[in-house]
Amino acid sequence: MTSTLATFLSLAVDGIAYGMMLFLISVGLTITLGVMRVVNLTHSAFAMIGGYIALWFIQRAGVHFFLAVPLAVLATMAIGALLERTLYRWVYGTHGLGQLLMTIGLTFIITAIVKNLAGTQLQSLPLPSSLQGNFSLGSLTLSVYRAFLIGASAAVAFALWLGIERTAFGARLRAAVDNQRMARCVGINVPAVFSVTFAIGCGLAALGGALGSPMLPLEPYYGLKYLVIVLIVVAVGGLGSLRGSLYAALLLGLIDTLGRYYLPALGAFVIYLAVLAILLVRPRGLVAN
Amino acid sequence: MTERVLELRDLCAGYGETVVLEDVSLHVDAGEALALLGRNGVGKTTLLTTLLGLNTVHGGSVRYVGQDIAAWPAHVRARKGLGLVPQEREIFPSLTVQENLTVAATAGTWTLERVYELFPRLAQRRRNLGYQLSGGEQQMLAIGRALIGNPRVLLLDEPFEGLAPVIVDALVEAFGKLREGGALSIVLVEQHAELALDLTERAVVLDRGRIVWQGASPDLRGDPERLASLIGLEEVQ
Amino acid sequence: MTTPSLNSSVARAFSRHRYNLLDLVLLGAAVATFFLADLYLALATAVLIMIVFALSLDIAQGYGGIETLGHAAFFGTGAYAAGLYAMHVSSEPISGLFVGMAAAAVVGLLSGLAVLRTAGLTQIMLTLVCATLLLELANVAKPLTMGDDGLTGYSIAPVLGLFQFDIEGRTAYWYALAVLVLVYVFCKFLVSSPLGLTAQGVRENPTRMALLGVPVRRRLLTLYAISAALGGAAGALSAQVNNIVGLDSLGFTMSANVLVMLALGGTGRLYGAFLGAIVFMLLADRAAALDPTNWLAALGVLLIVVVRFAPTGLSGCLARWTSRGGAQ
Amino acid sequence: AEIKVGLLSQFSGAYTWWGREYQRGVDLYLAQHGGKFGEHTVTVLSRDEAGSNPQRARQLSQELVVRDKVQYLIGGVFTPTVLGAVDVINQTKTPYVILNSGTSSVTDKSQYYVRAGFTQWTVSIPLVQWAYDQGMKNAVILAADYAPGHDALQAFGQTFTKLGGKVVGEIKVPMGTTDFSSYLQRVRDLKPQAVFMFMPVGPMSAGMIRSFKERELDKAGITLLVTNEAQEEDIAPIGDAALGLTSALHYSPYLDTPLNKEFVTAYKAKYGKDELPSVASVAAYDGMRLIDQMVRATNGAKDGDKAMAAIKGYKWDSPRGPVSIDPRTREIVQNVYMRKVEKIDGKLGNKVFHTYPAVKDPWHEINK
Amino acid sequence: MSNPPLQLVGLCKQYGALSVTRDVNLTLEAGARHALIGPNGAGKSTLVHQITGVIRPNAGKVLLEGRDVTAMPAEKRVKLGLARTFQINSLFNHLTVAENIGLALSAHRGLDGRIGRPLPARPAFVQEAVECLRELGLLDLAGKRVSELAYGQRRQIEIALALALKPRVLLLDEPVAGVPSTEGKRLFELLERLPQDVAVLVIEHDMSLVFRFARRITVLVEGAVLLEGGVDEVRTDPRVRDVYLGKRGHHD
Ligand SMILES: Nc1ncnc2c1ncn2[C@@H]1O[C@H](COP(=O)(O)OP(=O)(O)OP(=O)(O)O)[C@@H](O)[C@H]1O
Ligand SMILES: Nc1ncnc2c1ncn2[C@@H]1O[C@H](COP(=O)(O)OP(=O)(O)OP(=O)(O)O)[C@@H](O)[C@H]1O
Ligand SMILES: [Mg+2]
Ligand SMILES: [Mg+2]
Repeated sequence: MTSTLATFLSLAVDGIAYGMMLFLISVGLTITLGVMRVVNLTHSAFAMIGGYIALWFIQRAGVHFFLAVPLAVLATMAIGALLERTLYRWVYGTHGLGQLLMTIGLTFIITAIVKNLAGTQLQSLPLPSSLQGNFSLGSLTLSVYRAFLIGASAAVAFALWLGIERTAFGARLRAAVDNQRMARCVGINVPAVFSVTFAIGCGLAALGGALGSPMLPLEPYYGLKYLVIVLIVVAVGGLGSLRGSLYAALLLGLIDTLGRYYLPALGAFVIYLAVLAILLVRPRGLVAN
Repeated sequence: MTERVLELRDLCAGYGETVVLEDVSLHVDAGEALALLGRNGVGKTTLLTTLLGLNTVHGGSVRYVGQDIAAWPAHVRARKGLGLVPQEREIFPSLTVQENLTVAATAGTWTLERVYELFPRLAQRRRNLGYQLSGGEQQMLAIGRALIGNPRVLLLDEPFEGLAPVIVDALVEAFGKLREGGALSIVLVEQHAELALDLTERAVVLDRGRIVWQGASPDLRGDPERLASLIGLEEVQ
Repeated sequence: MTTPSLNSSVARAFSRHRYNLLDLVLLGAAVATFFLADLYLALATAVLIMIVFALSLDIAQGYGGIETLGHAAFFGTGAYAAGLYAMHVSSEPISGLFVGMAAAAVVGLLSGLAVLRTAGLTQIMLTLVCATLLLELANVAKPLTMGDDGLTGYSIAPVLGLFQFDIEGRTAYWYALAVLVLVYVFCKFLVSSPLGLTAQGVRENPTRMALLGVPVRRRLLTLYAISAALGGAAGALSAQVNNIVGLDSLGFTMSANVLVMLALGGTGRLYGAFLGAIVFMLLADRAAALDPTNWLAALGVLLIVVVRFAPTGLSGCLARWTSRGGAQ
Repeated sequence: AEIKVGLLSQFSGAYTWWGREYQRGVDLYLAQHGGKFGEHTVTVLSRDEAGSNPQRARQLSQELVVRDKVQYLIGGVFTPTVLGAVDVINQTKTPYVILNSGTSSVTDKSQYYVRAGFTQWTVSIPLVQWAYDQGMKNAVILAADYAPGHDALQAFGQTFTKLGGKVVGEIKVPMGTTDFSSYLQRVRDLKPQAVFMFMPVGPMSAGMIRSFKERELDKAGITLLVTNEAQEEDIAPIGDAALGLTSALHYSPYLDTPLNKEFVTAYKAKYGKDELPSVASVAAYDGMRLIDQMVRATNGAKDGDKAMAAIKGYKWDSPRGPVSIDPRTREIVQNVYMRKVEKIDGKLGNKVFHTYPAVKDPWHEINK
Repeated sequence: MSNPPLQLVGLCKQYGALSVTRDVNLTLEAGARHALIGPNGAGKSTLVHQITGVIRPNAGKVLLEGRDVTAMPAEKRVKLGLARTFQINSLFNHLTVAENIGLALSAHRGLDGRIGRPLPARPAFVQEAVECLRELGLLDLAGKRVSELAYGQRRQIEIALALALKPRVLLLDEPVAGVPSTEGKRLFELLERLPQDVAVLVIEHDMSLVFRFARRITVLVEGAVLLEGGVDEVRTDPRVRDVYLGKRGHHD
């Protein structure tokens, strides 16, 4: 009896940790796709770039993990801002398909570059000793890394919620997205707002890519491989809703982990059936705007 | 000697390669109100949006308080005092009423409180999202949003459309007070020519992108035949 | 002004899909390919099949505004249905083609019930989910589909009892070309028909369409099922020509590729399906042969260049170019 | 005469590693033979299968054979891509040297298939045997939910049961799984002595091995046993969590034979000192040797039947040890090694500690 | 048939705590020329949305010729002869003017689902489209895309779409806002000339037009009917003057 309860609890914790990681890599897309309405299929590629840069700092420059990750985030933000100023700027005005084409093209190019620079083998950030090992709470063992992941994601979620939904910047951003022309007419510097926002989205991706790499190891095809799951989180959460993404990521993480244990026969169906059900009941996502 | 706030010389402008406005020259002085009249599709809206830098300029110049503003992006023009009330209102649908106002706010005499005072209806609806507003409420919000940017020139594109008569009265009164100090100039596009002429000192009539008449508003108001021939009014009481 | 000329000027104000020089050029190119580049028939046949598939996507996406990242569901269904039909029922190809189309249409109708309730990203994700579920189903139904190994071991009888499928791929080419021509003629007819205009209206403004008295969902469902059937035709062709059906025919890559092809060519024009599929497939083939490891980067650059300089796709670019030429 | 060989592999996409390794093995063999088999110059045309896409594989093989006039095909990464060519090779009598697809039944589909790689059964059975001999009497089988995984389930399960062991659980992991917590929880609850695992090499296998260690299942007395997933290239990113991992495979670059040392040296000389050959490059290398043999036997003429006859029963010494082609099944007969991951010269590598000599593909034996 | 073309019985609509329509009863007789006026945000457009099925009321009934259509989807109500215009233009912006009208006409004739001869190849259909465009003076614009038109021109297409459906009940939400006063008058004359059995309900803030056109007027305030009556009754009512007309409203 107690063992089944313990099993359930430890699965639940795993599901939460997994969900939090999903949140971390997809929340940036909630901002670029959900809020800015850019069909940014390059999102996971930015996560990968972040991961590789952090790896480079740790392995080649000997920087400590806790410094390497923020550095990688900043570097990815810079790359993102640069690309936003050049490539993305072209496609804001175009229809969704143009954006899709451009960003998928960009993903291909990034993939090829990474393949040539870093090779095809899998890599992941070596965790510092402080994040290794397990600790136990009663009969429950929890890995330090997963606990850290949960904490970090929660902090990010809170900071973002404050930033987007509670500041003037957030309102300006939403105005610019709603109606660029009119936003300019009320004195909003639309290009600057977009650049900053896009860079933030990229930085979040990088954070997710770096911190999540023990679960989703880095490889050149990362950008394509983990695109769908990230899109699913954003869609299920509801376009542009940070809260929604958080709920969606947690829910999917839990359903996935529990489903695999309790409904093994359904295998890969579980998550897709769940998505189907959620979207049919709530076509605009968990938290619809 | 009053200050020349806006001055257009031989302005040609349009959408991409299509030229809509041709050789438009006009000026607006501080504290002055100018009516812009003409049939549907003659280019009134185009003139206002060109002032904010939203269209393609093919020739001529626009000077604002003495400076050539050709190179200014739209948001700078807005920050420096050009406030537009667009014809289709263009409320930000996913912002609340209050946010619609605060994103446009700059320091000045117009504050959130004063806008709410002018339009009590907006105060009631302050938490509603933009797309949930009634047509007239959107119109009020569009005007409020322009005012709260504390402009020097208010560009009004059919601001009374969809407003209840009482509200129109209140607005007319408010505009009158606003201009008293000479701090605000107004360019008013309005389909009801008589109303527009009553409210302004001077008027410009456009036809197919060109200015066909320019002069004092009372002159035109008092000359129904000319008005009819200029903008196609058949009968004027 | 007399009434007839008035009437014809109003009739002209409707955009029409007439046959023009480009159709002749395309047909000529298709025939010439057979005689001049007969060593490339396998590739050419694959291109023809992808054009059919891209046309089917254009009907749904370009005309109906249905956003989908799961169109492979129809390709795969058509392919498996045709393959299974050949294996268990009859190896006659033309009836097999119709079986593939019918099966895909059924899948289109069923998934359409779910997919068409939504819009935007949700719609995209639902199409993706439907396709993925089908893929998993095909994977699980291993006794029937042979799962990951691919459905093999069936053969296809001569077309019309006359033309045997040969290893050089001559019959396959003519067969695919004939199907493409028929599908294309049908698509042209479809998009000019009242339903075609209705679809565009729905794409532009579904609310207003409903308030004109049009049962929006039903019309879209019809369109979606037609699109699905055409996608099924592409899949069935592929199954018959290649004698093998893999799980990838239901896969994400298939859906994504055809979407990229259509976007590359330009949506809502039909020609986009031709240009996009031809350019994409040829580039993929040539670049992949020249530098297999880096061809993806070349494709990426091409996509970005197209978005930058031909934002409405290659066919949009072409249309602008020819209309400018015509104006002078 | 000029002999053309078509190499089919993954040169783009997530499985590019295979393309690279095949190409290296092929090039190395050619370079060592001056680009000639007998007096025949050999040209290799490489084509990208681009994923597990049988339609494309069929199209490519057709083009290679019909248009480019290749006499031999070599390569193939996935079973569907290998099978995609079956019509073409049957109709044109073109020998196809299979380098990877691990499904045993493939060689039954055409008499022009010959295998230079290995089958899952060949390596699974020694692994199970070894575990049983070590006293592991109950086991869980954990396999990815796709065709090769199902094969592995069967291979592990049948053998283990026949030996007298007890399979206490079979777990199918959906493809693309990245979080293994629920599966490992299940393993923990089932308390087996051994876990036989089969997964596509990549994020899945790496994630699984790492999580196994992270959740300290090894400390709970459970031994993780794998076949293909412990290759040097793949355990590097797993890091020290891979230490001690036991596997059965037909090759290790650290195999201590003179021929292998020579091979590794040549490989490093050509491709860089940090590079190591793998099962894929060895398979390609040996595959070229088979083609060499076929070319000589037919004196460069296109004669598929004669070529195939020439390699049935053919024996040679490969870097992986003595090997031969079973004349009946056209499967390769080879040693299978038990290996353990250790730190060798500061890097993780597989040390061979036991050899099962001349293992024939058991599936064909069972399904005779 | 003695049933009135349109009857609203106790319609209520709430958004959260906000009551937008409160127990509205309204009857349009055959041939009615009825105006709905009221302050901004009174709930006039919301009422039209409820009648046409764009939104569902929380309580109350909508009857079309005596038939309860409250639960009927919008497109079926249109088939029963109900048409409307939108206060904020709702057109097919990337299609031409002719195609916009064509959509309405084909829907009305039940052609919209056909896979058959294209619309412009059907002479009778084209003839009808021409007449429809001519009536509203839009013939010259037939080949232009709506997105290239000036606002006032779009307003007229908005009306044309509704008229093309040959409705028996026509709901017009500020049809001539943004149209010059002369054009506005012309459009209203056109409406007056509609067949006598067509019931028209119009929302309009231009009182000179309303008082000339309407035979009955309903005044809506804060979602509830304040008053219904003839033109003179309404224009002289002090309450209406206070909340709505103001001092200028009645001088016409
Ligand atoms: N985006 C556009 N692209 C091309 N032409 C346009 C565009 N917008 C407007 N036009 C054209 O420019 C001309 C002037 O339009 P504008 O909107 O300025 O007229 P207006 O005087 O404001 O009319 P209204 O009184 O109806 O608002 C019209 O003939 C119109 O067709
Ligand atoms: N979705 C919604 N959520 C909340 N409130 C809404 C919503 N839609 C409309 N409202 C409110 O309902 C009220 C009535 O709106 P409606 O559009 O019916 O007014 P109206 O009488 O047509 O006004 P106008 O003359 O300004 O067009 C408005 O105050 C509006 O803010
Ligand atoms: Mg205008
Ligand atoms: Mg209204």
